[in-house]
Amino acid sequence: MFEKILIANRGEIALRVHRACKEMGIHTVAIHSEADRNAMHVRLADESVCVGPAPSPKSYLNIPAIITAAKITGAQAIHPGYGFLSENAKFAEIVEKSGITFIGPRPEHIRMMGDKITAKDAIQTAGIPVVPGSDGEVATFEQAKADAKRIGYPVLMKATAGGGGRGMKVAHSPEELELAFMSARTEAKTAFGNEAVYMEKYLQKPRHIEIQVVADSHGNVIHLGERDCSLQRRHQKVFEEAPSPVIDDAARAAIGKTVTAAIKKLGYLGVGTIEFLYENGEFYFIEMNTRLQVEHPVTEMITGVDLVQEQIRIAAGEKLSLTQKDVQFKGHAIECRINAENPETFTPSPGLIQEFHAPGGLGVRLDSAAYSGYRVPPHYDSLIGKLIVYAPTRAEALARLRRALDETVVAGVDTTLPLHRRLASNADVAKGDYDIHWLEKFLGMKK
Amino acid sequence: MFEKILIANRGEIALRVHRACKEMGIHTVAIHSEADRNAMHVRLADESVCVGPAPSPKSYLNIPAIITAAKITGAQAIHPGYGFLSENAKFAEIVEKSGITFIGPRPEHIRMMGDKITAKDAIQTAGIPVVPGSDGEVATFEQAKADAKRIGYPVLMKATAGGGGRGMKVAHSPEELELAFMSARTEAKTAFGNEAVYMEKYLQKPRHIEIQVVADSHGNVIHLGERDCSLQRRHQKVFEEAPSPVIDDAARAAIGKTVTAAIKKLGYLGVGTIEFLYENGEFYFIEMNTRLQVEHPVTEMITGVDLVQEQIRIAAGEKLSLTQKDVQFKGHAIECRINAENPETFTPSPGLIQEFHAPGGLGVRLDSAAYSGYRVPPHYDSLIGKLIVYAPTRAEALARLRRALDETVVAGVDTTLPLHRRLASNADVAKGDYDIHWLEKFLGMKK
Amino acid sequence: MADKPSEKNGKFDTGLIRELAAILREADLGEIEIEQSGVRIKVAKAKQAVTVSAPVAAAHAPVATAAPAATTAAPATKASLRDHPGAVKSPMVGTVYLQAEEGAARFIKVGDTVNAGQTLLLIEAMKTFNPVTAPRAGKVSQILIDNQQPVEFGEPLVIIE
Amino acid sequence: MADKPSEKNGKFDTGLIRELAAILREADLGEIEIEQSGVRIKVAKAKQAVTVSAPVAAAHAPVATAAPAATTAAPATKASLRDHPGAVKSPMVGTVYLQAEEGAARFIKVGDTVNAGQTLLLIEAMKTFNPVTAPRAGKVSQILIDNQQPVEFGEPLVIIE
Repeated sequence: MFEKILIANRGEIALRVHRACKEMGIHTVAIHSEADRNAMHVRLADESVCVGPAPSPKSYLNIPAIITAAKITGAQAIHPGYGFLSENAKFAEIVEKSGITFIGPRPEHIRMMGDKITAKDAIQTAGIPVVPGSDGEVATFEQAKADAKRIGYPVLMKATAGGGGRGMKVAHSPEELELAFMSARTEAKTAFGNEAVYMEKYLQKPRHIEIQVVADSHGNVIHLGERDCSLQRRHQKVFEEAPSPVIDDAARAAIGKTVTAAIKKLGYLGVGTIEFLYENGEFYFIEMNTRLQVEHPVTEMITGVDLVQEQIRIAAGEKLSLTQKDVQFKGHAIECRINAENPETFTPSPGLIQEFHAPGGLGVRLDSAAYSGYRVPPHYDSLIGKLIVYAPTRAEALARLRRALDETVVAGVDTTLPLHRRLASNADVAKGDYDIHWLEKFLGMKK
Repeated sequence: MFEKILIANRGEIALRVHRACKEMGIHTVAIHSEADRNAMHVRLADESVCVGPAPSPKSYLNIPAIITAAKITGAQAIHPGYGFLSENAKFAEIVEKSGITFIGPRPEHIRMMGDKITAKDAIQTAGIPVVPGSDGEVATFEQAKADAKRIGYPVLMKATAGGGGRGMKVAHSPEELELAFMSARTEAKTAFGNEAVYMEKYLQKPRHIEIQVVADSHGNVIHLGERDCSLQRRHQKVFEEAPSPVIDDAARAAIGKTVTAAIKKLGYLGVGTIEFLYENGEFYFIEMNTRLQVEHPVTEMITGVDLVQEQIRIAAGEKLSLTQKDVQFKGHAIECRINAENPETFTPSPGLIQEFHAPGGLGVRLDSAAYSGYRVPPHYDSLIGKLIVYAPTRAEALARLRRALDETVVAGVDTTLPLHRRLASNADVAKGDYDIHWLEKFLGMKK
Repeated sequence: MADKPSEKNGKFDTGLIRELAAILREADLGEIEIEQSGVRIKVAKAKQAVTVSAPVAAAHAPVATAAPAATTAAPATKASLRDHPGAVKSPMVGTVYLQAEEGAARFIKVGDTVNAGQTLLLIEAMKTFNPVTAPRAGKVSQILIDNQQPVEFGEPLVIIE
Repeated sequence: MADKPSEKNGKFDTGLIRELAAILREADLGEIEIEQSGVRIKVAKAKQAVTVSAPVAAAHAPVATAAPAATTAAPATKASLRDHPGAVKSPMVGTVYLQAEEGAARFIKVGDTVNAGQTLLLIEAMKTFNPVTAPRAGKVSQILIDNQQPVEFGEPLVIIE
């Protein structure tokens, strides 16, 4: 096992990795920018190295500085957290070439999944379902009819040169297809000077469901069930839960089996997440994240598996600590992302946290690097904490969430806590009746 | 179910009960003394009533004031927490006579267990093992020999009029018995003017093991396993864990069966704890606590049962939420009592908490009513928080405890955190190799 | 604010700070903070750790802010009257009776002159009626509670001046 | 960092700070804080500063107090020299070389007069040697690092006065 790990990140995830290391008896090296000199991840680490000024490209994205910091402190491995360099294949390569272990997947898999097209090809080949569509351009109405019949209505016509919603037309039935096909082509021609269109299944009210996988270097792969992250704003997850209110044991087992088989086929290493859109009982691949996710704690709560410790063990060449049979799903977990943002306009609100009081008691977990007197720097993302609650049932988890939110105090900066209080008391959320469009509608951003 | 509960307590346990109420959708009424006007339990409660000045007898023990507070706020039930009025049978009676539900056992059981002699008799009759001894006075050496043979060596001769250790003599074998018997009588005569002595089995290095029981008003009784509370200082528990490092599944099932049968026979209601000394595989009854214990969270962590919610449901006449078969013990939990005391002299240290920062992350629970800027009043006990950690194994729980202790900041008052840091790193503690004398020896108080 | 906290050249007006400090002392405040177009001045008293670090200050309190259950009057007013030198405070939790029995005259009204020991009102607790008497002679300037109103311990009932 | 706020502004002389400190003492304040377009001055009593602005202050810090990994010098000294107007700070994480190669003469020694742009030392990072040069002419009053010592970004290396 490693004796010293450098954590190439900041904020709550740097602290999360630090905690896993300390619990495994591993010394930690924090890196930080000048703006983070007083940050909690720096204060708690065994050693720290300032790697550059505040702007990320000169500090948290500064590969030579980070490698050098690892060298001069004698760190044997680097954990990249999420964001920053965590999905940078080149960084992973440089780390390994420097004789240091990269705690994450192999560079080729990071690269493969970093490109939408190669990712989709690889995933489809490995047996994971993707959104069905035409095989490239749909040139004639006859072909459109045939494709639509195969794919199933509703279908979406999209300009191959398109973007931003222009040139997109929906056909809900065969009757609507001709108009959709023609007008999509016309609009595509007008907008992009290219009338070529292709067809995809149109998902109306999908949920965002993702499957957590873990693979070791001995060929063992397990899945840890799903997370439902449908409550999003501008593609940013806001509120996540596990298990999903719409996935039952049979559906979980089925998609889990499909995904673990594919991951095994790919020869993937470490933790990863396969993200899907989910509608009418079907899963459609969106992308794979080759790193720890922000929302990983909800999975930890319902499975009892410490994902970061598992990552570290895998990187050290050990076998998975459990088999698929050992994985038990118990209870329900919800995570709220607490951002230093105005809860209505979502304008970032950096500055001094004058008061910070964490909620406590049974079933409450706070992952946060904030403290009373901490100054949220304006240079980085606005996530200042994750409140995770766990309870035997979903209804109890929501009740616990409400009381924990009522205990939480963050004063001096705006936060999204008021939004989460609204969500935790919302009838649709209570019923689990939401899709990926729900939150934006709720916020009045659409319609 | 109740709509409003008055919490007749303060500090972390008042907050604990408040949390359970809020999670059940029940409104809370806090009572408080003048010294606790800014206390967290008052700030968080839906309503609060000042019931008297700082001294407990005039506020937290002031029965008429508390009953009146419940009346004027329309509370339907009173939760007494632990300490204060929680084991006062008269209070329980007055509450019930006032048409309010007492969330706890029936007054007769509180009274029964409040008297050492009736408690021991009742418990023994119900089939729970007690420390074996002579049937009253041992008048002759012949009788002493017969009793010692029946009880088993080592035995302890004690003056019936005695106390404070005087007139106590140990015999480890038949050869030592005559001298012990004679000198105990002589010493008893000298010290108390009464030579009568009795005999008990002598426990040399017992552990303190207690069994949590829960009984509803429908005749259902379950046990939730044991807690090991052997690390004590002056009979005050300091560090508790569940399960005990020395109790295996078979032993747990056996004592659990004995205890639940006895509790059922007694017709007990609510949560209760049977405390035992444990040595060489045998349990010996000490006393029964007819209330929630300070250390109840370790049981909650390993069973997933919310004991306070269970208490409230039972008081409302509902059935237990689970049967004995549903009870699963999973993982390991440790609790550290954080007292505002000097960690070496144990002198209380009331005053302003200038900084308070809670530990966070996976498997960490803090039950505390303290906050930055809170002034610990000098009028009450010194417990300012309980740090509870949970992990799959005992070794992992200890590692998690160490890292959580390292994150915890309480500045401005002395606390026992440094003692807990020493305990969490101690080799005997790591091995689970301790008895009820260990901590005082460790602290240099004995020998 | 009459005085500009600073001038464009970046030189701070220390006179203002002195003035703020004086106000702080005179008004017995904990801290003064001024912010104006990018300029912020904060003046705080020593030992004001509470002000700075109190996590559950009123403005940012947990949602379920506690208020005295037994009162209908504004808590702020009640809280300030608690320190009034002429305040007669409730010796117990209970329900106030301003008259001896239904239909009887009230013990006191605003403007009455009372003697030390004179009954001002009764407080019922546990079905016992306890007289609250005037601690000294004086004039009743305010009656802060209504008949049959519940009160908590230490709550100001009457002001005698 | 080359442009410190005080240098850019030119008006933040120690006189102001001294005056603030005097006010603090005279008025028995806990702290004075001033902020203006990116410049912030806070004057606080010794104990107060710790209490108010640093929740994990040294005295009460979590056990694993972080210290710069790369230095052996007392962090307090290094931290204070970071603000020295003549400090030449490390532009990167790396290892310091005070001479061009083994056995060669050191680039500078204490007491030397250096010209702007003159090489003071090399920092090796990722097997590249990067010269650190004098930002202006002056006299080398202190050399704060040893040969082949690791340094972090922003760490003061040499004082030129």
